Amino acid sequence: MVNTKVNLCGITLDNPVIPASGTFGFGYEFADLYDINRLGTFSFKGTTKDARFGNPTPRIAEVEAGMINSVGLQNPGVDAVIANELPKLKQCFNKKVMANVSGFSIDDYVYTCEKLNGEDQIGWFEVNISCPNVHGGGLAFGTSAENAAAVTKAVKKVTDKPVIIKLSPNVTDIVEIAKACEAEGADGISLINTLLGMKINLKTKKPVVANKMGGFSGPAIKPVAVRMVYQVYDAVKIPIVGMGGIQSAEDVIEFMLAGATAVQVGAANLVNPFACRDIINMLPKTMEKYGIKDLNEIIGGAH
Amino acid sequence: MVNTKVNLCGITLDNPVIPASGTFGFGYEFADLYDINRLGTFSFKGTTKDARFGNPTPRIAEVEAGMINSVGLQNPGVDAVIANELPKLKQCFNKKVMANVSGFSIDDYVYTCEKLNGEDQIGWFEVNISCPNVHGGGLAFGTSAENAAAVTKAVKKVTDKPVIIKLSPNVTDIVEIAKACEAEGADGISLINTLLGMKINLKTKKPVVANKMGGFSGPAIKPVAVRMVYQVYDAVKIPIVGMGGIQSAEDVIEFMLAGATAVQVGAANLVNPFACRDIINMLPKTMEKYGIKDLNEIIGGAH
Amino acid sequence: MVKQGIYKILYNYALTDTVYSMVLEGDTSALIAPGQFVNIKLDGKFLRRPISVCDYNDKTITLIYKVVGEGTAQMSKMKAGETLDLLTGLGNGFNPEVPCQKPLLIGGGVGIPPLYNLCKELLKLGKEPTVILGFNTKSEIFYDKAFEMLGVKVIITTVDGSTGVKGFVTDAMGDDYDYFFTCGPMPMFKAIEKVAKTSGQYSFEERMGCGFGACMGCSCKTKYGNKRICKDGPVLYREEIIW
Amino acid sequence: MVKQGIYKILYNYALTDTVYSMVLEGDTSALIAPGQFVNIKLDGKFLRRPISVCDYNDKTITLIYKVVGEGTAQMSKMKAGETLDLLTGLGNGFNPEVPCQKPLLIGGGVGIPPLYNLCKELLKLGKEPTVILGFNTKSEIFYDKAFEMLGVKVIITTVDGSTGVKGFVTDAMGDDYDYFFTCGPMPMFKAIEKVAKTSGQYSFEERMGCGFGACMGCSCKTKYGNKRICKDGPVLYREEIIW
Repeated sequence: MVNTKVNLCGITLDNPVIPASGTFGFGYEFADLYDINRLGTFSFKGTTKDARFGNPTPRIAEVEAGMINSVGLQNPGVDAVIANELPKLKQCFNKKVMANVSGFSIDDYVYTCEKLNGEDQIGWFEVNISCPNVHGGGLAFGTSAENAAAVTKAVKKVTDKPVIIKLSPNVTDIVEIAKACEAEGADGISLINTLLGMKINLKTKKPVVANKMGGFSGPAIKPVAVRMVYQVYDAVKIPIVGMGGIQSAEDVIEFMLAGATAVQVGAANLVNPFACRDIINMLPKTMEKYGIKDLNEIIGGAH
Repeated sequence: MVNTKVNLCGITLDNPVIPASGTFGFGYEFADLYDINRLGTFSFKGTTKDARFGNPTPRIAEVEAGMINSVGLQNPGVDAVIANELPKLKQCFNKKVMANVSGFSIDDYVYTCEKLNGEDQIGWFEVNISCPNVHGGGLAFGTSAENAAAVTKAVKKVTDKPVIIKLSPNVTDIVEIAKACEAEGADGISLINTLLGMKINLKTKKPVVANKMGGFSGPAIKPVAVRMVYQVYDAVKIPIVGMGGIQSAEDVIEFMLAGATAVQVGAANLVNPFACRDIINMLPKTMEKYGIKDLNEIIGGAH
Repeated sequence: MVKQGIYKILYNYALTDTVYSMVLEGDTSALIAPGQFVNIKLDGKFLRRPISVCDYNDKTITLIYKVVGEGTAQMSKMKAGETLDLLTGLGNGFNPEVPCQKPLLIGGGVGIPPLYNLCKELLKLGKEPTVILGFNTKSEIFYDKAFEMLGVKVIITTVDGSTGVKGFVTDAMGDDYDYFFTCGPMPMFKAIEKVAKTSGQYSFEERMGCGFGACMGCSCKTKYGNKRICKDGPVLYREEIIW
Repeated sequence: MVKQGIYKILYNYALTDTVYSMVLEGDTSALIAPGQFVNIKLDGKFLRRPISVCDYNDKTITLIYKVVGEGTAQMSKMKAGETLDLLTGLGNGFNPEVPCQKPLLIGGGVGIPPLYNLCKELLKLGKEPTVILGFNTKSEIFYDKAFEMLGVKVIITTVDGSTGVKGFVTDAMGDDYDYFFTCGPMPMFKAIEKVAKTSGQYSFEERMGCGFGACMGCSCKTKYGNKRICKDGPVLYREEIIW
């Protein structure tokens, strides 16, 4: 018997596999497909102060070994999340959920986190300071250590739940930003968010997605993600949630060797709604194949 | 009849296809395989002041839709390039070649460019300020606008040949760096160099390449490259040499629509030594398919 | 409910220069309405390809698809006996149980296939559908005979007049109908919207990420809130659509 | 000179649990020496897989490969009639025309195959080779019969003694030889280097990028400057190697 349990900021996960925000809605729609309590947890759809429709369509482009999306944080707003989404989730999920929040000002983040802080279902905040799709400030937080630190500090003041800061990979120095968040009390770092990418349609001769650029994810970006997890692990003491192109139990192990305590699965969910279940099913056998008895032993093992 | 001729910094290329530095040696070894005069030109192996063996092996890892290399600028040094390599090239190549140069200090760049400046075979300098493999300063030039500008300024002083600065994509703001180079007189911008990536071997539980991280290239990185070419095209007036995952005539057109005047083919050469010849052969037919009579008409067409 | 499964190709053949018919064998239990679609994983492609279901029974699914890019070109080269990984039961299909007796089924090009199973369902409900199939030209015509064999009236329109009514589907609509169902390109929808005199259902296309409601890639605004083409659609009622 | 071509699989079958033999039909004109290799493009893999040539004639190439990862596993599932994209004529192979009469050919595991064609070449030159084949255990043994059919003396060593000489290849070398050629794992090379009494040629392995000298991925230092395992090697003379 292998051990797949890991501890993420004081909460035990049965396994380190977490569907990434924006690929699993608010969870309950997936409960028809399989028992979502098998997941470590999941990160719910990025939630903002006000409801947002997001960007114009087309929002999706396929690229080699990945995809580009420019959804633009479509969500019903924090009040509707509390009133409608969390109660529906409660019907089918008895674990703590990760609350992914986004904002366009520090006040936005504070407002949304304060509102959600009272919800018992929420185990962690995952503060997205990196979504590349939204114009007007959303980009800036994730690309400077000062702004990343300022968001961390403000959010930490309004919640006692663990705060995980989700970093953008579109930066010169990911380590500096991770350290700045840690210094302001971040309880964890999750990375990487999507790379900023573009695809041009040769027939129309224009970018495929209406918003021109979008977030690039999928197996194509895994080497960048593994590298950044590895770099950040060397620099901070708080746990890392690794992600970027994970689609197999092998990938989970690779990210944990790089330094991740838990991992998120994003784009793979969109190709196969059973992806996380399948990865969790394969995990014990894959651990045995590589001589791993306890996942906790391999965190950062490649260093 | 379609027109594939483009003008790169005052020199006409028969077509915009250029094997990228580090994937075509000094050219003459490929002359056995096909007539390399069919190329637009090629960028020769990154040359430094002194001879370098480069990094320890293994230097190569395969990843999804791409590869990681940490060759570490192996080259015979500028004196041997002039004494041995360029004369061999002259036997089989009657066009101007692009001289790719690297350095670890501004004096290094100046030394190497000054030495090469007298060589008639050289049409352009391509100044690599971004190779992520070399410790000790090589990284820094490409990741700050100030340092990029300083290299540009210094090199421009010692040559009248066009100077193209090759940028690193591992930065927060590629546009700022491109503009800084243009302001100091750069005649062109080439991008993108490799992304910094890592792969971990699950059996050994350590990074695959001896140097841990390496330069990640191949079709996987194309969306990042297209995006950066698009962004830089909006910001500078000098021509752009686009690259990153190009492996077909369609890819050439996509980069030119994004804003490239010419393109480089890198990793694809390592999978197929005939890749550039094949792309050049397919270009006219592909242009016809998309209703393109003259490549010059589509440069920046996606904007 | 979404199901994933492996399906064996029984037939895969060309109906026209670019339109193919593929019959797949496997679990069809997730299909519950006409106008639903399947999402197909192809080797070497990251995202699945959504293809509307033309017809299905308890053992097979018939897909009719047009070669429009690399993915569908790859499909067209597959042989009987090869297998495909499908998600089935996707989308909120046509609702044939609306009050009507003489519905019009209006299909344009590759929008035609999902109307076939719909037509069968309407006939089962005792309704008397008329089918209008719009094409550019004679050589593109497909599935007209299949509809005729169901015993319904089939009107063909071609833009160049090479067969049937010259012009667009709207030139053949007349006014002897009490409801309509349509699937086809957006310009056709806009033309129908201008002249249609009854309620109806439109089946939309949008570039999708997942096809099952997770990614919000294909959202649209309706009079009753945001909807996902892939999950809340692809069929929307005329009354809710914002044009 | 490097050539690219499409090759048809004539045979592909297991020799042991993990070692396979594949015979390919196509242009073999680029092969000019034993110990060269081919580089194989596989669907879904970015880099090619270098595999040493076991034997070739004017119509076919025989490759013997071990399943060590996804790529070789994929190869092992291919069937006769399928095709592969190969680069051929890669590498600077063994030089059999060195002065010697009684050379030793020392192969360890999947290092054995390139010695087969070398053995044939040496016989053609009138030399009297002895072949030492090293394995871990009996079940891993392959190609011993093939060598025997060439009429040469074959000595098998197994680490566990289940067949032949118990121990390593060096336990069977003796001193009745005037040259050696070897291919196998690095620990075997180091053991040979310690005991070998003559000149010889070593065929090296390194993780390669291109396989034809372009990328400098497999460089090594030698007493006579930097060499590329893929192009200047894979065979190096004992005298130039820096251990």
